[in-house]
Amino acid sequence: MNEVALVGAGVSKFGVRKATYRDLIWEAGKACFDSTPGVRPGDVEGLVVGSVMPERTAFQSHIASLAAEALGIRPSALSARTEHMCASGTVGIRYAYAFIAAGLADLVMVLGVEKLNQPSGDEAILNMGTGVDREWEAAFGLTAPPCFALAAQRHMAAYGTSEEQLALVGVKNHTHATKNPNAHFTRGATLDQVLCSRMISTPLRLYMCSPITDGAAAVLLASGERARALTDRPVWIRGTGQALDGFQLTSLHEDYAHWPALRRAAGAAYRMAGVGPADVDLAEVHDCFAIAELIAYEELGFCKKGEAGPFVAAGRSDYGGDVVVNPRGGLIGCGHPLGATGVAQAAEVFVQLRGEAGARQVPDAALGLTHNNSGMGEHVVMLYGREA
Amino acid sequence: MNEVALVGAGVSKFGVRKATYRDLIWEAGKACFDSTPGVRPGDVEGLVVGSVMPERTAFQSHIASLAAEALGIRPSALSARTEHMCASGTVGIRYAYAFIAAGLADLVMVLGVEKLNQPSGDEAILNMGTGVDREWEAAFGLTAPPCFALAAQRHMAAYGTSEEQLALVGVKNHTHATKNPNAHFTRGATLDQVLCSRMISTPLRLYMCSPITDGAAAVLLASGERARALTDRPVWIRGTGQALDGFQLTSLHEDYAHWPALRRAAGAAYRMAGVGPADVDLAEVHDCFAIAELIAYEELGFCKKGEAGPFVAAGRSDYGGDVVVNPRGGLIGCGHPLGATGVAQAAEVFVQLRGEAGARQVPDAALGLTHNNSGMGEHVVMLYGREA
Amino acid sequence: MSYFRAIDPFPLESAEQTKLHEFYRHLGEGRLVTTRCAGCGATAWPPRGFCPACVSDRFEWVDLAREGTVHAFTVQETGLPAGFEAPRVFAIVKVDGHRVFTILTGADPGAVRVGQRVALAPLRVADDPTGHPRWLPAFRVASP
Amino acid sequence: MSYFRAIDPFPLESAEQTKLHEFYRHLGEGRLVTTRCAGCGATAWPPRGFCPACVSDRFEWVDLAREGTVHAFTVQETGLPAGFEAPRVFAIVKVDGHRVFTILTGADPGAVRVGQRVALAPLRVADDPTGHPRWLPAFRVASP
Ligand SMILES: [Zn+2]
Ligand SMILES: [Zn+2]
Repeated sequence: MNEVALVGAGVSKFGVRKATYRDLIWEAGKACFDSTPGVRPGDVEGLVVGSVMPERTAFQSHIASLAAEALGIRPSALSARTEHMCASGTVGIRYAYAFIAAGLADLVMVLGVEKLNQPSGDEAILNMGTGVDREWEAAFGLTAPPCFALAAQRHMAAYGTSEEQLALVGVKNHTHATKNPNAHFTRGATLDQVLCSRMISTPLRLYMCSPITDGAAAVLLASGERARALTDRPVWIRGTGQALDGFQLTSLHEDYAHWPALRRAAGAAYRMAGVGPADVDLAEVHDCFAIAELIAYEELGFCKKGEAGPFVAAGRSDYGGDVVVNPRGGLIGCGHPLGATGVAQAAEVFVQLRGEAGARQVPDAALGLTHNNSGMGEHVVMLYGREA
Repeated sequence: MNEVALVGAGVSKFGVRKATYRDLIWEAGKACFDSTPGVRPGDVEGLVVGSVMPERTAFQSHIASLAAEALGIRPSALSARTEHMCASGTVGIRYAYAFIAAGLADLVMVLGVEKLNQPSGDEAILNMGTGVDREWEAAFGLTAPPCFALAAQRHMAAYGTSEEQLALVGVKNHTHATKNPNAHFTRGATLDQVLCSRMISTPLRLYMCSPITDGAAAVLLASGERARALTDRPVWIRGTGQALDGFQLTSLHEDYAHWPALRRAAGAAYRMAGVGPADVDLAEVHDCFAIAELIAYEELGFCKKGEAGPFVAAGRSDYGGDVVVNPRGGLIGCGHPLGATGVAQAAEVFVQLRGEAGARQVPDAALGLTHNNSGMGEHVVMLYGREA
Repeated sequence: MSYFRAIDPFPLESAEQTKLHEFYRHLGEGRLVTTRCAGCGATAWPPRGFCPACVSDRFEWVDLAREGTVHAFTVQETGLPAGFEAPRVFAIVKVDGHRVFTILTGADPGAVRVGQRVALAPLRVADDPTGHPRWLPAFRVASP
Repeated sequence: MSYFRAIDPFPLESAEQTKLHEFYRHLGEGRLVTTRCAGCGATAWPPRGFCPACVSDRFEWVDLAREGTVHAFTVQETGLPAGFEAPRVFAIVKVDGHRVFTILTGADPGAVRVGQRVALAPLRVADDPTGHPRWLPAFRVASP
């Protein structure tokens, strides 16, 4: 299997954007090419685009070809759009990764893009119901918040996790986002603000939830040889794992605070990389809701089962702690443009492992992890290292 | 790079179906497992689903996870949905192929599914406009037929291709479909019927066009070692190529009867397999419209540029000719449930190369090709062989 | 030119539209049924037309109890999709050993408790575009 | 509960919605403009906010001719999406060396020929949901 590395990365401004899908693709694509002066659009052999619902919000499918045209890429090896709800971007990275690892391509761009705030705000929420089972779940009006609320209820009941501990995830990530000019929110949040924000689904309050965000992100993946020719600081893909327990809520572990699929996905990635949770310097975890970040600490092995509340309260997931979680602000602070999220996480790991993260730099970051869920029973983990 | 083979395949009945996405997934999934008694859902390590517009027709995204749940597959290595308009299924096969070739998985199902005839017939046509550029093309009411009509106009003007030669593609494929009980149309068509069918977009008439079809198909891909353990007749992936010239009509070759991207995609696949067009016994080409099959003969190298009309008229693309094109009936006879099409083509090659195609068996078929376009400038080619 | 189409959030439930239509017909009559595999006898929830255990697609319909207990719940107060009213009690209800996802209707959201008994209360929603009536398997707090 | 939403087949053209809004404003005034890259001077069709040649995202608007010639065409007689009337003449028109995809309005479909001269005839379509007027770059057969 060939080595594979990130050699470039760029993100658009995230937020409620006055922009089309194409505008966002241009913005992230340009940022990515600007990070890699040795690569022009004509050099790129393949393009994979992670995107969930252009069919609904822009009445547009076939978004990979649209993006190739917009960026002037003429794929000669690989062209695809990937969708796996909130994990779509990382699933796209894995497509490009496998192609390069198998020796089928040498230089592939992966771009994630979503324009959710369109055509109208309340249609945007309705559209989010496409992520759960239409017939048995979405028909009742289910979207993501009540799903994760079930996990939060259970985590509080079983382990004594407090509303304040949930809120501290929101505080941390909103605070991190103040150092990220591309974040959706850049004003930070205090504990009081989070605890007094309006209730979405008990016990999850507004500032414990990721917003509905537009944005795009892009990374360039290269084979080992090409990567070394393009940069003296490639960021290597060291491991990956994906696992599913099930799709419907009623197929998952009976205890909604247990996410065995995440444990399996992380285990596969750690084994492949030959590392363990203690080796991780920074982790971009999928804090679609504060409870997801807490359970991720546990299933990723950063702390024991049930101890995530005290872990965040002690600052162990912040600068100066065991592992810096979500330095760019996470989904809560940066926003969550579905297809773009996994790619933006990879872009963050890229700048962190190269020491280019500026005010939010994690000191001496050598190993970075990204995690996405697309439901409590569906997880994907990537490990990136400064060394091959 | 590891060897990769098909070890199982199955298709649903194609047509205007009284069925949900899930019903179609069950039908194709069962047919595929029935073809591979050594594999049960619990053995499958990954699932890739090709599907274009469940977001529009069933208000459902996240269709890969829905399919995994429906079939009782718990992915431990790989889960993804792929979309590339009419090429979505084959793009899914390439995802699974790369994963296995890189050594990241050993047994992966690829399923394609589309329920287009929903919620209403005229919305189905409107939805097809999502395949072209919304802003610069679909806004005018453009869907696929006028695009391919431009190619047909040009082919007729440049090479003297006749309306009758176009019609003979329809006759051949409708006739082939009479031997395929899963085809959308099974009554055949005469030359008169095709030439007298109603005009869709000059010069393409109804029977020269693929219909709007519901259906699903599934194949199982395995690594070489696993494949040999599961069957004594694996069908090997020998080569693959994908290439794009552009997305918008105005970015393609000025002569719409020239499809250089198909020539490049085919060239890559032939080189990888170490074969040439003369070695191909059967070809499942993307006859979304009759003109596409004619131009495919030329760009795939079955005949010289401009000679496709006489080629079909002489029976050289039928049983007893140079190469049997579209033995299952093609998109024109079988129908074109977008995401399912590429997978159904692979399923046909699977039964043909194993000698299990019954009344439509291509004698002594050893090398099979599949081709999809998702626009005149976007092509993907696969080569499958009886021998590794 | 501008025109409108329904964005229909409900399933298509008729025999013209789904293999599982009998489920909905029974639900409209006040019965909660599900599938039992004709191959291996496994009972599933939700109903299914394919059995992963024995790869059979033959099944028969069997009745489930019309009562169950709350296994987990949450009350959504804001951010519901257009057309769905808050507060809304989403719940997982245990019925004959199966977990059933549902909403609890007619409940005081502040009084719902894990372990509480609830009863099937089929919810009639908008007819489908062909005029076919549609039902969802909702529950309500059981009378004491 | 059942309700309706627009399925809007037209682009969002206002400054609130797209970086290319000036194109549409000019079109409404009868001008066909496109982008010229501020980095390398390349003129594109359709307009673009990013130049693949020099990776610049700065551009200025330049006028194109209001006449062109038919490079290719077809007449769609049936199977048009709901809301679009048949017969419909889809065409590629050459304007200042660029190929422009469009429809020909007011033409006798049987009389259209490759090489024929056509003139810009901006087509007003439905306003967007905020009431902003919208235009598409259609052409008509030029007067002799
Ligand atoms: Zn069974
Ligand atoms: Zn330039």
